[in-house]
Amino acid sequence: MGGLLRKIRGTGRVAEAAPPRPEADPLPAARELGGSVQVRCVDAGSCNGCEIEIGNAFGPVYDAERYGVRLVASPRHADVALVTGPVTRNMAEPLRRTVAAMPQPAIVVAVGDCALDCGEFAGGYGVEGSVVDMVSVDVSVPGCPPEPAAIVTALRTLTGR
Amino acid sequence: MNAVGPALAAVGGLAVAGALAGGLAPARVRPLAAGLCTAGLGAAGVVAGAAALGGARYGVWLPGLLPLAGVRLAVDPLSGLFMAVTGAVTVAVAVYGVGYASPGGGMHGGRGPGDEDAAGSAGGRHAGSDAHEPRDALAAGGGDHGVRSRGAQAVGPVFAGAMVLVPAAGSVSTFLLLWELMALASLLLVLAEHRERPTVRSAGLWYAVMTHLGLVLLLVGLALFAARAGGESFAALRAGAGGMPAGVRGTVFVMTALAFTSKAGLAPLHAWLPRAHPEAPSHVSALMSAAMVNLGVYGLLRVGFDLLGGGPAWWWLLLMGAGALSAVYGILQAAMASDLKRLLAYSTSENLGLVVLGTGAAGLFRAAGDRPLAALALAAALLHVVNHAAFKALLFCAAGSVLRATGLRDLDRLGGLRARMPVTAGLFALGALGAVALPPGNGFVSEWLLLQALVHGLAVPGAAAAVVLPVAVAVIALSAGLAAAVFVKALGVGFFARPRSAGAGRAVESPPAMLAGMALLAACCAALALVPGALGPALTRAVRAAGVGTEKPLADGELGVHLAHTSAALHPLWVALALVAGTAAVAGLARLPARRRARRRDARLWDCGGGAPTARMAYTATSFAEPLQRVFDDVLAPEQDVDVTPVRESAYLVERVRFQRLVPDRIEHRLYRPLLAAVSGLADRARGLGGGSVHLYLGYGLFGLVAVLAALVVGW
Amino acid sequence: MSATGYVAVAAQVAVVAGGAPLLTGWMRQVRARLEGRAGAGVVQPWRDARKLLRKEPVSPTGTGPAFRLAPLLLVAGTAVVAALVPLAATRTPVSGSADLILVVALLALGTVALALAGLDTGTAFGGMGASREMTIAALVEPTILLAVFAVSIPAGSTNLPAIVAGTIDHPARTASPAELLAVAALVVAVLAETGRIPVDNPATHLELTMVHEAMVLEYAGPDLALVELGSQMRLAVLLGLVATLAAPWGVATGGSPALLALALALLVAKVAVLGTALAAAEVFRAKVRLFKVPELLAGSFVLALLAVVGSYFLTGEAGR
Amino acid sequence: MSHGVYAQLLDLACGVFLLCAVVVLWRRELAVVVRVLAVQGAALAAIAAVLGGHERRWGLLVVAAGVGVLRAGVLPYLLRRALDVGAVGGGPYREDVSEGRETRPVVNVAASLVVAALLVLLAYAVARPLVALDPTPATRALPVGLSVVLIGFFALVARRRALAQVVGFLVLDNGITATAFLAASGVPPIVELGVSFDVLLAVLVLYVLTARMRAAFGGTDLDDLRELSDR
Repeated sequence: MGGLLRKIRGTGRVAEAAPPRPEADPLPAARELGGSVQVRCVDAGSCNGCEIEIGNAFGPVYDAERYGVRLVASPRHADVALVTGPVTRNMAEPLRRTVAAMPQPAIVVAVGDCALDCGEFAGGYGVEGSVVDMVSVDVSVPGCPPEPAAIVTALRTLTGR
Repeated sequence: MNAVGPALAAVGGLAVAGALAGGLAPARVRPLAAGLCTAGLGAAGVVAGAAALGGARYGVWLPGLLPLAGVRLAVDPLSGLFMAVTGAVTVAVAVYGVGYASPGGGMHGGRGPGDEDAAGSAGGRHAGSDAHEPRDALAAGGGDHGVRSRGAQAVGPVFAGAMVLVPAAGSVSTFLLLWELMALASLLLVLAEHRERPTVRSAGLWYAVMTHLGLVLLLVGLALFAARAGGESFAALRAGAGGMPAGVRGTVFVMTALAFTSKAGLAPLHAWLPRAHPEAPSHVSALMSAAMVNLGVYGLLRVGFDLLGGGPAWWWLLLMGAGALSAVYGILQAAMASDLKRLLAYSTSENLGLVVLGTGAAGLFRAAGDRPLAALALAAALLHVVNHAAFKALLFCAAGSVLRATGLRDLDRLGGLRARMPVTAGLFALGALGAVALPPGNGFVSEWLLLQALVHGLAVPGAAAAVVLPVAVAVIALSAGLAAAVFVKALGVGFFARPRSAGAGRAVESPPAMLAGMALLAACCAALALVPGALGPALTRAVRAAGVGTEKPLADGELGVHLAHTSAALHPLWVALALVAGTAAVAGLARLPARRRARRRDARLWDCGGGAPTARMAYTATSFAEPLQRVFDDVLAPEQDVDVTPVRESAYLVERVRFQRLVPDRIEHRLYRPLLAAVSGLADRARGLGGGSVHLYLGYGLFGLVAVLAALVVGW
Repeated sequence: MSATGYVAVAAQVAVVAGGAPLLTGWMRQVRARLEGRAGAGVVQPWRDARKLLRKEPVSPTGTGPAFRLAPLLLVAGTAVVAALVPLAATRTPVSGSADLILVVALLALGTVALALAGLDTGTAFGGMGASREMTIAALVEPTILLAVFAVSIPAGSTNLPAIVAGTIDHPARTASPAELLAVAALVVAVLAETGRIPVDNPATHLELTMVHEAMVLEYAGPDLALVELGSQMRLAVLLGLVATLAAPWGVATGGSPALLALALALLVAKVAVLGTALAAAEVFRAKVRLFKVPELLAGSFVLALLAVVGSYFLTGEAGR
Repeated sequence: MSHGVYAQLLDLACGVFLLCAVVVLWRRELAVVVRVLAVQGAALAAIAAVLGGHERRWGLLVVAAGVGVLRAGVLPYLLRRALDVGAVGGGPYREDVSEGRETRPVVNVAASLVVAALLVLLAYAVARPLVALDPTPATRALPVGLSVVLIGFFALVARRRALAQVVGFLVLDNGITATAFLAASGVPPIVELGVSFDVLLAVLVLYVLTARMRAAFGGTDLDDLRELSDR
């Protein structure tokens, strides 16, 4: 315990200074949220590269939580579905159900090139299509994988902080 | 003017009339006629009890009614309390019984899971195997067995009458006579459905043996008492008790206490209870669990406090030990049970354990010389008797409604009844609220009072009190905590969610007579929960009659409960009102921030995206209880059996895994099994003595007679 | 007493209801700082609640009144507790009913309601959460009541204002071993009741380790806001109770409004200190396995029993 | 020292003393248990010091200092070393975790805590007549000493690791010493000295035994000793 305490004192704050607030207009649906966004992640068939970056975005360095974003365990608690990967056949229906399970207003954010246009996996035998084909996407974050900063910026357009 | 005498006469008369009506009336009106008589009898019991509680004393000797000693009745407020409780339960249950025994409903009444061993109800069977359910209505049209039979209908009023009259007995012979009448009548009622289910017979056998062993103990104990006191009327016993040597008094107390605690269903003498209560027709279970077991407590109070005039601390420590054991063990077994009626039966064992714990505490305080505190503890115990009678009768009746509507007692297959039987579900919830000892339920008031008595008991000198009281508080708390888990299970798994079997899916609401009976009980529960203070003066008189203390345990004129000697007070009415007001206020405030009135949307259950969850995925009672079973592994000692069948080609590929788990009643295993084995071993050996020759048997008789005479001659 | 008493009760409820989300926000902030993060700010739980209250309410198919009523009952029960407990003033119109056993039972009522709601959904997670929650609640009960027993011994009553007033009159009581042990036992019980580490992890996303979260997975929108507010209020009330029992100084025993204001300020400070300590401790501890929880609770049970027994054979309390 | 403060201090010391015994049963990590034992030794020394200070018996203060050095310093240090040797000597391929922890005690932890609670109640009931003879703050705390004796004994029964057993033995001995202090305001220094040497000797013997066991069986589970039996 003493060791951990020393470590805490030695490390101090690792969160980087917050970049300026993104200029983009917040979505009409996001205006309702008032600085609080709960996020449910859906991996619709990704290679897990985007998941690692999402993990980093919520880690101490980028600290998405300081803008009022929080990961939750159930789509019922969520305002935002963070969808990654090309949508595989087995995940198509679950993805639609997840979005349907969220209380209105609900927002879908597609993360990564695969989510936007199936990327590397386009035309694969197990791929049903991109996220855009399955559900209506409100915000998209391109990149393969996108940088954590880009994910954080996208989420900040939703929280408005 | 004394209303007790005429009311008691009415009880007797209506019992006889009810028996005649049940035995002779045509099948169509039989349940109605017998039920009306029983209800009237119960009402008369309430009148007699209330009059006695109001302070009327009544005594009569009818020498002509029975040969030898005659019938002697003596009624004081203590008997009044028990008569009133029994009478009130009888009224409600009789009304319920009219509906229960009437034909109709989706299925025939009283049919249970016939092909299942009730003792193994915690096993690994699961919902979804509807083929197991007994579909053929054995007794559907006929009226000649089951609850509608001539016999059952005739015995019912006798049972009720005997129960109401037991507390009125004023002499040993009258008491024993009524006690035995009650035992026999209840035995016949337990056996009412023996043709439908084979398990009934085994339950009946257990009940018969244990109740008669109890009777023998009682007979010997009271006979010893009467012989030493020089008279068999209670007045003579009371007068003679003071001069008896401590050893005799102790013997009398222990023997009668064994019999009475067995009747009250206390561990370790509870074995009959979880068998007989589930197997009896539901309204009989309600009567047994809410009224008959109370008479065990009445016996303890009458003999221990009133007739023997109290005793040394070890008597009461013994009682407290039995009560504590029974409270924890009973509720633990209830937590494991998945048979709804078995669960309720074990819960009876727990609640009576708490009552006896309070009784023991009262005795302990009295022995230490603290009369006001003893009075408080006894008042708490008596209040718990009343509360338990109300909610347990309601719960058993509701369980009977479920059984009648679905043919099921197994919680693992029930579910979804909230939508199909809304009134029954609501009433069960009300009863469960009483049983979990949480405000604003009625059970909370008496457990609070009991805790208050124990907490204030610290002032009592003596190591025993200092050691026992903290343990007693912990025991009550643990049993209350487990009771919450038990009734969340019963209500949440049995009535909420979705039906887990076709039987539960076809349930329909019960007929009005049954609902009316339950509504009566629910009204009693609500009244006891909200204005318990109204019982204050009655409790004071009953406590005084028991000879425990002349002080008032509760302050008069209060709606809530206000201890007379300390600052503690409870106002359940205000708490309930505050909760209701708070709920309404929160509901209103929560709507304010919404900018527009969003309509509540119905959505499919969140299934993790994987297709609608079926009822088989829902938690069952067995799985609900699993964590508790793991925590109390050492106490419960579950038997587990995993059977893996590999495919023929390779031992590494599994074709089938069979998992079975049974939580047996451990006391039964450890105590009764060896005992029964020893008895049957002895019987085997004794078989050599019986050669089949009548002369040999007569010879034994002669030999015995001669031996006794010889012993007399020697002067022993 | 009259007017100030009513004001005191209203103020207690308002402070608990308004401050509970802030307490949670503060604890998350402390945690974030210790983990090197910046944190979302103290008022974030209020932002969450405002947003949730504006969202669309959802009723999953197959759920009934129990599911709808449970969040209301949870919040209402906790509010009643907040009114009863002498957090700021001992002489209030409800102080006659402010019984410690009643307080414990009212909090348990909320747990039971939520467990029933979890079972009402009929999903596997709801049942699992309910089963675990009730298991823990059943085991917490003996500890909490025995601790209640111990703290009630010096005052000779379970009436909370009497206990608090007695301790204010005899400050030496708080340093007696019995009182210290009782408070320690109570703290463990509070951790279990409010589902904090090491008993449960309030921030978990993993269904298999959930206890409380699993029960409420189906709630959305305003219902969820109430469930969260209810559990935040429970934490605040219980921490306030511990603070009031362990360090009752500042609780107004008289009727002056100035004293009442001071008492409320002190209450906020005490609870904030306790919250900081709790949040800091959570950084250092891991959640224990579900079946190790009984060990923890057995330990706290022994502490409570020692507190009761210790008050017999230790004379420490100079007031008696 | 005023009477009130004396009683309060004595009670605090006794409370800590008893609490330590319970914590020894509660925690599984042997390192923590050894640290708790040191705290208990300090509490024992504090009891002696408070008694000595109150009754102005300076000999008792000397004994307190000796007890403090031995039980809060030397013995825990020895145990700590034994523990470290076990951890280091085992190397990376051995089950170090099980050596440093009481992984599966004979009686599980929850049950042993409940047993401890009952033992405390028993001690209280037994000591009552003694307390009644002369109810001073010191004698009133007599059940504390007695309960620690019983709990130490129980730890001996319930624990598997040799080191945990040594700790149980020391807790037992601490309890005996505390009882002596509380009942008779301490024994003559010479007796206390002798007892302390005995204890030291016993610990050293067990220390050697532990090392031998580790060499022979690769662990300190006392049940392994059964293998030495002929049958």
